[in-house]
Amino acid sequence: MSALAAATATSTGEAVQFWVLGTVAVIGALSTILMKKAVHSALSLAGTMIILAVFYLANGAYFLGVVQVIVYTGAIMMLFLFVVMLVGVTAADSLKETLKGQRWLAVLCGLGFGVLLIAGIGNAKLNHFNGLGRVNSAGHVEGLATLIFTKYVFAFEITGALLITAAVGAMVLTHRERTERAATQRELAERRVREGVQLPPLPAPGVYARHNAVDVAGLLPDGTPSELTVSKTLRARGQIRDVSSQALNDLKALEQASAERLGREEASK
Amino acid sequence: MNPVNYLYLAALLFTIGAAGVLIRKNAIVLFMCVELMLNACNLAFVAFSRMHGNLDGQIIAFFTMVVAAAEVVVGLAIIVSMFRTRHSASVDDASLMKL
Amino acid sequence: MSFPLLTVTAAVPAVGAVLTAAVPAARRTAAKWLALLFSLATLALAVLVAVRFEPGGARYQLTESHAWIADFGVRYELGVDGIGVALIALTALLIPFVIGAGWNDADPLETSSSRWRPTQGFFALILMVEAMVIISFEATDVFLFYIFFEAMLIPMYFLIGGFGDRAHAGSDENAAAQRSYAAVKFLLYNLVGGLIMLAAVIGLYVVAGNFSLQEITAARAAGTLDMATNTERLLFLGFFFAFAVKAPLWPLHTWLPNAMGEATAPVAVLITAVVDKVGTFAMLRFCLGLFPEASKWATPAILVLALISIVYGALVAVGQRDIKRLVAYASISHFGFIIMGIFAMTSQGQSGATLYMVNHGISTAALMLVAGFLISRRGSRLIADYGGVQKVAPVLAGTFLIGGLATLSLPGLAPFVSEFLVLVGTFARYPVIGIIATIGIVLAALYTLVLYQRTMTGPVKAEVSGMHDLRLREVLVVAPLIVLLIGLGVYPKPLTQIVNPAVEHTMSDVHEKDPKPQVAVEAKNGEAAK
Amino acid sequence: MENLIGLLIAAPLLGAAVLLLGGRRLDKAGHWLGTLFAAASFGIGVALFTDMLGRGAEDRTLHEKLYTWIPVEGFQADVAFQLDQLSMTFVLLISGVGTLIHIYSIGYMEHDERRRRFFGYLNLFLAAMLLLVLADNYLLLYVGWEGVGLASYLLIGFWQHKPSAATAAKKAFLVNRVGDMGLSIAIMLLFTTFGTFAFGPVFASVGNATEGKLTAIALMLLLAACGKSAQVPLQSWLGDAMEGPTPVSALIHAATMVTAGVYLIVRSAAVFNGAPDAQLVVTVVGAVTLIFGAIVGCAKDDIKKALAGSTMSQIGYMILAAGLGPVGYVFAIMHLVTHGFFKAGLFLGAGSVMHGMNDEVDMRKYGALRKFMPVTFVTFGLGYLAIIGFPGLSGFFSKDMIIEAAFAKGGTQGWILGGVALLGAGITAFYMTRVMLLTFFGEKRWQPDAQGHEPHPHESPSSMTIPMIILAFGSVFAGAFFEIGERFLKWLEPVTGYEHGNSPVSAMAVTASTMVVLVVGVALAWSMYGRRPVPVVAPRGSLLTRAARRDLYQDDFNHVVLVRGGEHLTRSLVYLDHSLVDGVVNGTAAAVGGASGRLRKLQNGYARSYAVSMFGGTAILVAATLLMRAV
Repeated sequence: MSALAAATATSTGEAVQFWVLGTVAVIGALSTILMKKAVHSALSLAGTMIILAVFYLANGAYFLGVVQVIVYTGAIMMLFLFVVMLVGVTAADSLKETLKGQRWLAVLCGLGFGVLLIAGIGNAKLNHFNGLGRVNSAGHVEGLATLIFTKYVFAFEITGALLITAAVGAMVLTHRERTERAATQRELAERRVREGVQLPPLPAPGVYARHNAVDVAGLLPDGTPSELTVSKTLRARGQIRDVSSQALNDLKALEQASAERLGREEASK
Repeated sequence: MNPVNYLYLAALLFTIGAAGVLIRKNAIVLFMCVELMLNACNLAFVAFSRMHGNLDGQIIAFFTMVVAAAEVVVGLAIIVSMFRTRHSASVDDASLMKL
Repeated sequence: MSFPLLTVTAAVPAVGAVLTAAVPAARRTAAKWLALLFSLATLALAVLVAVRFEPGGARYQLTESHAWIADFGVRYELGVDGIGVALIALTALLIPFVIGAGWNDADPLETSSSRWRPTQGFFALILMVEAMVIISFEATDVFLFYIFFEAMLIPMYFLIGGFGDRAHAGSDENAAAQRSYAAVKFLLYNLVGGLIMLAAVIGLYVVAGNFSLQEITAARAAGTLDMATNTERLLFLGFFFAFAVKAPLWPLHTWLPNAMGEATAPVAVLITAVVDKVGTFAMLRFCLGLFPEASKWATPAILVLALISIVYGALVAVGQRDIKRLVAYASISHFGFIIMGIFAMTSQGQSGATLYMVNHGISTAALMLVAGFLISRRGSRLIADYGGVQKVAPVLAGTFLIGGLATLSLPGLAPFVSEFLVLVGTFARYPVIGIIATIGIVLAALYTLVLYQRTMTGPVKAEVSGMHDLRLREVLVVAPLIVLLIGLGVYPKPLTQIVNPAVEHTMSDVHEKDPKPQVAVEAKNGEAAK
Repeated sequence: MENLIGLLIAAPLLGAAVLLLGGRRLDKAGHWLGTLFAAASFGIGVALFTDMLGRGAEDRTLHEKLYTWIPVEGFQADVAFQLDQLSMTFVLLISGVGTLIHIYSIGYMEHDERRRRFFGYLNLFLAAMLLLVLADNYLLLYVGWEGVGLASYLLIGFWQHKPSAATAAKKAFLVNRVGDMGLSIAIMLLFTTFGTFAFGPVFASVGNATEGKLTAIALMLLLAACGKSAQVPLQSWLGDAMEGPTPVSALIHAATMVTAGVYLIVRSAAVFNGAPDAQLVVTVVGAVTLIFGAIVGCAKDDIKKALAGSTMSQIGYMILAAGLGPVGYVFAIMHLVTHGFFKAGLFLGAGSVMHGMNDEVDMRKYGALRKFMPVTFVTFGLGYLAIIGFPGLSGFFSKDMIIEAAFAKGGTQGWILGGVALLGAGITAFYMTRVMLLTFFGEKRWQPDAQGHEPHPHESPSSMTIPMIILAFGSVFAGAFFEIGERFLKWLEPVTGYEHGNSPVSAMAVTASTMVVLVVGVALAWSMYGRRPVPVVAPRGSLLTRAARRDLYQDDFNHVVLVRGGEHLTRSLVYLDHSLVDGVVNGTAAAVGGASGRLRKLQNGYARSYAVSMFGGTAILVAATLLMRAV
């Protein structure tokens, strides 16, 4: 796809590209809003954004296309993923609607709004098609730069201020001042002794023939799983895998099998 | 192909994003939907830029990105602190501003 | 630039209000004297206004005019005509009596905390109302008037809701609930009226391009400012509605009995004798001056409503069991007379209506304040709780009777002059309405005398047997009012002299002339040489 | 001399002010001060009278304008007085009888602790009544008119601790107010018709007005007169007014105030002369009241109420005469004056009797008092003879003239009116003889009062008897004095006008038939009450008697229709005011409150819900924009 073509007319190639990638973008967008897990949504969105970057390129906005990939998909979406991880990657959202009529209204408004927008675009006279050939004549990035640093210089400066404010704001919001000195290891040990709840180190997770991971609880002598053996975070998220019942079942099956066998032997006597 | 199709696509993405804002409860997903809407706008700007043959549309799209970045930074910070206090990222849980 | 007398007259009570409010909690008595001092100073200034006013001079005198909100043509414009002078004088005159009568009404209860300062607040609010009412009478800028017309609701609201009658039949909570009901009702009723008026004020600005009463009236009279018929009528109704609520005219009257019943007697006087007068005053000055044609268009309907007010108010007053509500309904009847006089569109009617405003203020003040003294002694507002008071407290009964006789417009007392003028003025143009309105004078006698009979005469009830007669302070409050009632009844010329030219101006605003006598009068041969 | 006119009113007014404001300090001397002020007024009146006699009949009218009372564009009311022969007559009657009754009251009210106030009220009454008759315009007359109403209210209700007195006072004032309504409408009519309501200009230009207007004015004036003079249909208050102290009944409710209606009609002669229909109504009212009062007087056992019925009836005569026009005006006033003497005397006598009988008013419990109260008996007896028209006494002359004038009306009307007047004379003779017999003759039928005190009838002190004697003197000789040489006629004619009526019946025949009727009436009364002992408890009596005892059911009618109806009306209006008028207001408030409560639910706090609203709003805006473009 040449720069000239992008600047003046749409080629068949672009049409094919539009229809193929456009479909994918819509699917991506839909899955963004329909996926249960936030991480899936984020990945779908990232895909859509990359497709949009391609569209920017196709429309002659080379700089913007690159920025889209680097800043948006690269930085912002990663930020999203980071927060998703922080909050809990596997926690699935319930898509069950709790507000009465919210979903219907949302769909209705969405459909109505979409129809209106599309009708509006359809009504508009948008047949003239100038292309970017002339303005890009002195170089695309140079053209952008000229505009940014002349016509839009104030807006540019203000966005700078906005970004700084946002950065400070984010820090203020997330930062928590330590109000006391962190306890040393000795102090921690002493406290543990003083409290006397759990003197020795916490027991290790269960080690089984077929399962060996930190989310598998070890068994107590009576065969029930011990929560102490699993990390606190996993416990809080309810992500403990319980294999004890399987082990017990196996044991039961074994005993039954041996009993059957013994029974047969007795009968044969 | 008529470049107007880009506008239709933008409208479609925008609408999907808006519907997502209304439907989803998870604040993070909600933010993603907002981003989707912003991107849809950007696409429209870029398409307009091409149609009209000047770069102002691209500049605006550029600014939109900056603002979106700032918004995401602050927004995600709010989400994180919200999650810290109430162990939930659902916007419905933050409904104390009612009578 | 000459001395801004009108501004000062309105500013003195306002300053007094601030100073009174600032008096420390422990110095209650000082606050009372301070308030009284400022009200007397205002009275002196009002007298000065009346003296400086030349009845034969320009229509609006002592005018002041300063730009205020230039973009919207809003000016700080003050000026008084004879009607304004009379009502400013009435206001300034009554406030010292209101303060004197309410001397002990706002003393803090023993149980309340010492940091609370109800007394200071009470007197400061009264002075605040006075300042706002006076400036409403002075404003010749529609917007300026509107602001103070509305603003006076705020101090009144607190006076009604915050300082209730301690003589309440129900429990304390019950009393508080009823008081707050009355205050809220007063506020909402008047706010609704004010809101509609605001729309009309804005509409007027759109039509006329400025807010100056004098300019618009002059342009209307000269025919240089045309309004579409419907526009004028709508604007008129907008203004009139607000004034009819304040006045109050049937069927917009129901806030008054509640407000007067729940408020202390001095505050009730403040409502009916002072604040409500702004409504009728504004009808005369704004409705007729700004919208002469629409006023004439609406006259028949308004006269009928006024007539209903007269008869209905009097009949309902007869059926009341509560002294203060009875006086409130009597006031509704009297306001019917005032409005009837204004819209009769004759000089007698309008002069009578203006005199009526003044006289009704004085007579109701006399009756209501004495009723308040009576109520404070027995601790009940119910008529049935009294009987035979004249035996134990003859001076109280006597002043009560004089107040009542003034209310029923006994000839020789001031209200008679005004009531008769209103009736004659109405009769000259609308005989049937005039005749029906005279029923009001019979009904007035009925409710007054029934009230007097049930409370003052008959065997002395055990509860009243220990009642003491009027104290010196109370006599000092009532006696001047009675002297005024008799004085203005026998010699009303000082008042009519000020009012007449203003009424002539109003009559020419609406392009009306008095009906001529139907037959020629022959001088009696030689004998009638006067 | 003009300046004295104001003083005439000022003296008692000052007296009232001094006595009412003076406080307890004046308790000792109050009655003397009051009497002094009344006497001063009488003195000034006499001085003015002699001055007036000294001038020719043409320029006897005096005017005095004090100041302009209500100056309003097109409406000028002056405080101005007019003293002519008619006013003079009243001035002398009012201040003269008034002074006598002041003197009488000194004795009568001796034991009342509020005597000072009583004299203050009496002085107030004198001032108002003098203002009424001296005013030179209707509005000022109205002031006096209401002033006497007020004084009457205060005096009827003087013993306010008695609920009956307070009620009677209120009733009197209210019924009078109905009449006052008539007067105020009349003044309004005068103003719209003539542009003025001063006597001079109005009477001079009566000819320019249509008869319809004049009839309307005259009827309204008649309504006023009915109220004040207790004529049917506004007569009901007079009987109850007897709750007041007896001197009050004598002065106000017999001699002076109740005759104000007659004054009003005679004063407005010019108006009435122009309205024959109204005059006819006046005569009818007079004739009906004449009989009505007489019948009521026959049945009452309360001595004062019997006399009140008689007053009503005698004023009926005057109104009848006044309605006859120029033929009767002079005789109406003449009867008024003579009635003033003898009725005041009769009331004072009744008061004297009550004074001696522990305030007992029931005549059935009197009897044989002539031996115990000789002076009272003689003076009362002379008054009695005067009222029934005993030849030579004053009532004979004045009443006879009226009957004659009634016949002179001519035609059927004349016969009917004359007949009624004649019948009235007979009934008068009957009921007055009844009063006389029951009180002073027969057995003594005294009973102990509620506290068990046996009455000890005794003659009253001289402060009371002297006025009675003077009044008796007047009752005897006033008529003859007036009639000899037609003095009274000549005196009043310049003011009221006079024309001699041509009676179809000769004067002698009228006099003769009057005598016959009189004798029949007296004889009938003698046969019923003189010959046989009178039961102490009233017998059931005939239907008419029972009706008459209840004032011919007029009060019951008032009670059922006006009082009950009014109560229902006010009660339902109070209810309506609360539920309907206020209900609409409160309903609006409740509706707004309810709607807000429902709207509040939209504020559910869910950000997404708000977002839907926002989004929907945006959609609507976009739609609107598109539509606007499409249009």
